[in-house]
Amino acid sequence: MKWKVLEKSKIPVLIEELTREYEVFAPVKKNSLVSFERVSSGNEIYLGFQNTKKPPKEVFFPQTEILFTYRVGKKGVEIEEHPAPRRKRVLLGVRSCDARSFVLLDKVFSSGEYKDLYYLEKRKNTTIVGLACNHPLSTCFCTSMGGSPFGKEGVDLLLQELNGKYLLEAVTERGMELIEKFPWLMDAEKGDIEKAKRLFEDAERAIRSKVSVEGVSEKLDRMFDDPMWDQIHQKCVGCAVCTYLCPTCCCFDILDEGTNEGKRVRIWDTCQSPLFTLEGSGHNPRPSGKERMRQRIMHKFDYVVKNFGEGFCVGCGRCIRECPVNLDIREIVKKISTWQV
Amino acid sequence: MKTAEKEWNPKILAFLCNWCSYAGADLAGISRMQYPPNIRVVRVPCSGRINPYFIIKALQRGWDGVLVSGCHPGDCHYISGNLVARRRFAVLKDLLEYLGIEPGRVNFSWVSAAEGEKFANVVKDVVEKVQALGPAERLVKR
Amino acid sequence: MENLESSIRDIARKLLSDKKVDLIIGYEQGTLPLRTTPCFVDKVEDVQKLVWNASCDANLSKYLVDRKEKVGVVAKGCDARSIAVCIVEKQIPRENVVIIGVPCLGVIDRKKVEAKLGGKEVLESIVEGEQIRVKGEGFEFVLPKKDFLCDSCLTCRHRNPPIYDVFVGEKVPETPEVNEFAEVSDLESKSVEERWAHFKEELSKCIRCYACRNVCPLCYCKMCFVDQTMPAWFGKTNDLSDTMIYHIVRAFHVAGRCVDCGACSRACPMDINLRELVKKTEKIMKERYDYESGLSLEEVPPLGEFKMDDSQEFIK
Amino acid sequence: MSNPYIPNLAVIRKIITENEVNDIKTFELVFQDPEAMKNFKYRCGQFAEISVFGAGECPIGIASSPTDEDCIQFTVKKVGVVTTALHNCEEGTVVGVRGPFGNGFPLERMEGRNVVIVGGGFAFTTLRSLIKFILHDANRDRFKDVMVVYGARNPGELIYKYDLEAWGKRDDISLNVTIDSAVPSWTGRVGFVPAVLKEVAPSSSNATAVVCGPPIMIRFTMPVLNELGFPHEDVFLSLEMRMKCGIGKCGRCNIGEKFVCKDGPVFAYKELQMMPKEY
Repeated sequence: MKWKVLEKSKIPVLIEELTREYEVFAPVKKNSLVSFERVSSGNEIYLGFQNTKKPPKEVFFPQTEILFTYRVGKKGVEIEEHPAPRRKRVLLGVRSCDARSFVLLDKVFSSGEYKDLYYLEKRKNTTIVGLACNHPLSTCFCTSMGGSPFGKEGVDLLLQELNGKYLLEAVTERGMELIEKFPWLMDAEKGDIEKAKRLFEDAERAIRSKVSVEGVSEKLDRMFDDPMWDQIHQKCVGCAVCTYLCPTCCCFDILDEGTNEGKRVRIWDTCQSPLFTLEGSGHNPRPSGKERMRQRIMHKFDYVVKNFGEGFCVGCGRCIRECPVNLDIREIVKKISTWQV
Repeated sequence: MKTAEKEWNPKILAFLCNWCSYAGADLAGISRMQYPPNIRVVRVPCSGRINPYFIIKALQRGWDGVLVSGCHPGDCHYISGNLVARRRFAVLKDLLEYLGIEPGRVNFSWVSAAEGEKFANVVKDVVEKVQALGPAERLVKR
Repeated sequence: MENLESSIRDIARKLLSDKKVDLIIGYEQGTLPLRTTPCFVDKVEDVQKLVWNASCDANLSKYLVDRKEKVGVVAKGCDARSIAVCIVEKQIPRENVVIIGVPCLGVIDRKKVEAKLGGKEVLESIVEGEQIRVKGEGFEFVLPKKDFLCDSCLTCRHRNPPIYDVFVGEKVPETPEVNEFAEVSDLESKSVEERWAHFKEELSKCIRCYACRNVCPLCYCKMCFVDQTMPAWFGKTNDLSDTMIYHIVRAFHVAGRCVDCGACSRACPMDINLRELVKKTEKIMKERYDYESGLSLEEVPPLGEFKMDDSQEFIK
Repeated sequence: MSNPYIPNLAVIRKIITENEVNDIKTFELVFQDPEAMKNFKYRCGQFAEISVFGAGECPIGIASSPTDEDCIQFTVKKVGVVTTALHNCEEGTVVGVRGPFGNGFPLERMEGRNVVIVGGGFAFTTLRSLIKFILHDANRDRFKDVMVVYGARNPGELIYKYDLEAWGKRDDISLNVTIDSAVPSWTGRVGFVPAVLKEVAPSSSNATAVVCGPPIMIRFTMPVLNELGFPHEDVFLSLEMRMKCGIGKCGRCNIGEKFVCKDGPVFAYKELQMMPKEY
């Protein structure tokens, strides 16, 4: 039976048993911030959040990741690979928009001839436990981006909060496997499943923010030199908030730390920084904020559609809430979709 | 900076201005004055040449203490090098201490070319302070 | 507030139609409650977009550096002071900017409102005099505005812009007696270990997005010290030592220049109280050199000059 | 599955200084592991990521031809952190090589046709690889007439002088070397590359053109090729963008939806015209 019920009070017990076999990552509250951390006991986790500031992408694609270490000696160079840990992991409390972002990130890291083992290894070893959204935020527009507050894409086991308890729905066999590890979980009654369905419909109706991406990719192809770009970038200060907090942004830089004995690390990078495309000769194909803002929008809503078949915005609203100058991506997409030649 | 296994010995980076403090250190040496061998000297044209990055980078690289020494106000070969530096050092010292770097990690002094003995005492005093503080941890990058 | 808004619009309309400026930079309604967003008006008919309320928190002087055209900018007390600092530092030609000075009684700190509501989302907010009415899913509260102002505004002693070309409305009473450095003194009273633990914990949240640097009007370097590669002074990863050094050196670079507009703390997505660091540099300047930045166009930045009797108690 | 970020270790066997100012050097690398050397199958026009451990990595075009099996050559101009570190290396230093990356020149399309090669400045490296490959005994007869127009600011800046000399003596290649402005010691051609190209006017029938050089040279060369009647799908350019991973993941070298490191760096001029002007 793929539907189970879990009392809220039993969450710590579940986590305890999970940590015996898995490395468990879950949302943890530290003063005003909720972020995904490794937890060892049940009472550390906090599920009363709308969504975390930093997306869970950092569990698979950390801000700083060691690729390998090197030692330069008289007799030559020794390289020691730094592979992703092989241990099985559970990532719990992921909202549906973020779970869907993993499916999109998989496309980037596994497409083409070269596979990014660091990311893919962690993804392969991790079971995703989603947390459905009963109360989406006003800045959420996942329904316009092909997602939904109870979306199952990228989720192995979905938790849906009913008052006082959680309904567990196994979406994939991996989710089923996880449930079977806890025989004490009771099967869900019909009433619970019905209630969850109604909550789902309420949540979807609660999302009033609608953005149409219909025809946006095609229009963007013809809008590269449109004067509109001169206007919309003006208030942007070019920081990395929108890209670092975006669940589907995965651009990175590679650099060495340490001279004779050190490590090659990969760190998050942003297309909003002038250094992103600054060439050794001093030439920069994207010299000002206009080109960089255009790149972010073209990439999210056009280039990825051509390369991977769908847009990379999951409608989580983080870039809207956290932009220091309240630059709203919904406004930009609206301008594009209503653009006439 | 691997600290010695046996008894830890502080390593101190000393920025000495070429015209006064460096000459003072020379005088201390010529006059056979004894002072602890823990400092490593970086000779700079003037205390005004010392960029706060040098001091912060030294702390990051694991130096246990930093000594910055220049000419007394009014003696500067470049007239106002030390005077401009004095304000810079004041802000830097207050900021570092405010951030939580132990006072005594970063030390400043004026030593003229004739004050060999003062130089020796300043070094002794700095080494004692740093010895008391123990090996550097804060801001050190592993 | 309403008449301030309408007079800002009138002034903007006049400046644009008289061709005194090519562009007006002001605030327009944001897309979220308690938010406004910078707006660039170059046509007279768009002047209606300009608003003025207690959420006009952005420091618009950031947009003046490297601008070729003549610009009119709406400026609160702190904004006008940071424009003055940029003018003194030759980054903004004085004749290129028309400062529309607006007296300010403090801007709302949305993070304080969010903290008070414990995660419940504000869907709508209206400022009525000294009250903020916030509405959301199943709640409606009225909050006293004075308890939710930005920290910078609580210690502000220059509510009226000291430098301006056009002044909007009447001057508001100043509060010179406010203890400007209360928070800093409180931190100073703690032990070195406590302070280190405090800053280490705060700054470990930093994700190096540089929003604090990019919204600061005084951070206009062409190549910031963290971006330099030859030599690479400090690391670019979010290693704790490199991150803390980035923040100390940035505070050092705004020493004697920062006007405490609070833009850095407001911009930080990780809710780090960056103001604690830069406010300390302001205290140092006050105590050691009796200097307050951005009050006149003739001042010389303190780190750019010296006096024979400068304090040197720390130099042995 | 191999980890694409781990470089092969290689020893710098030989360093050749290419210009008097000594900021362009050719490095001859030999892989430490002969097996890896054999597997490093590359085509002319491809590039590799060179690692100087402690300094970082940077993309450099492969200057040697696939026909010289015993080593791989890279010509590097001293510009940034990694190239400066590379220039400070002596022979015997161990560096890293990752690759080969990129698509390289479309040799299949060029087979049985005339080849016009236009190069400028130190961007001549991958073109040299192409020329050496074409002139190699096993390949020369697969291509018809070969014309090269190569220019540099002054004689000192001309690289691969030893190759230019050897090719000058051959009769199955029309080599036109020029410098931008006259210098007393120089007896050869004087004039910008586009002007010289117009002068030597290679016929465009059954011909493919390959162009690589600074943006200013490309902007003035394209009209000349147009005038000579070269169809846009027969003109190929090798582009230069900032790159980091070399495998289409780090997201920085895109022009439109195409990544220069993966879908390039060689693009047909026809293809380039449909891409946004952002390079």
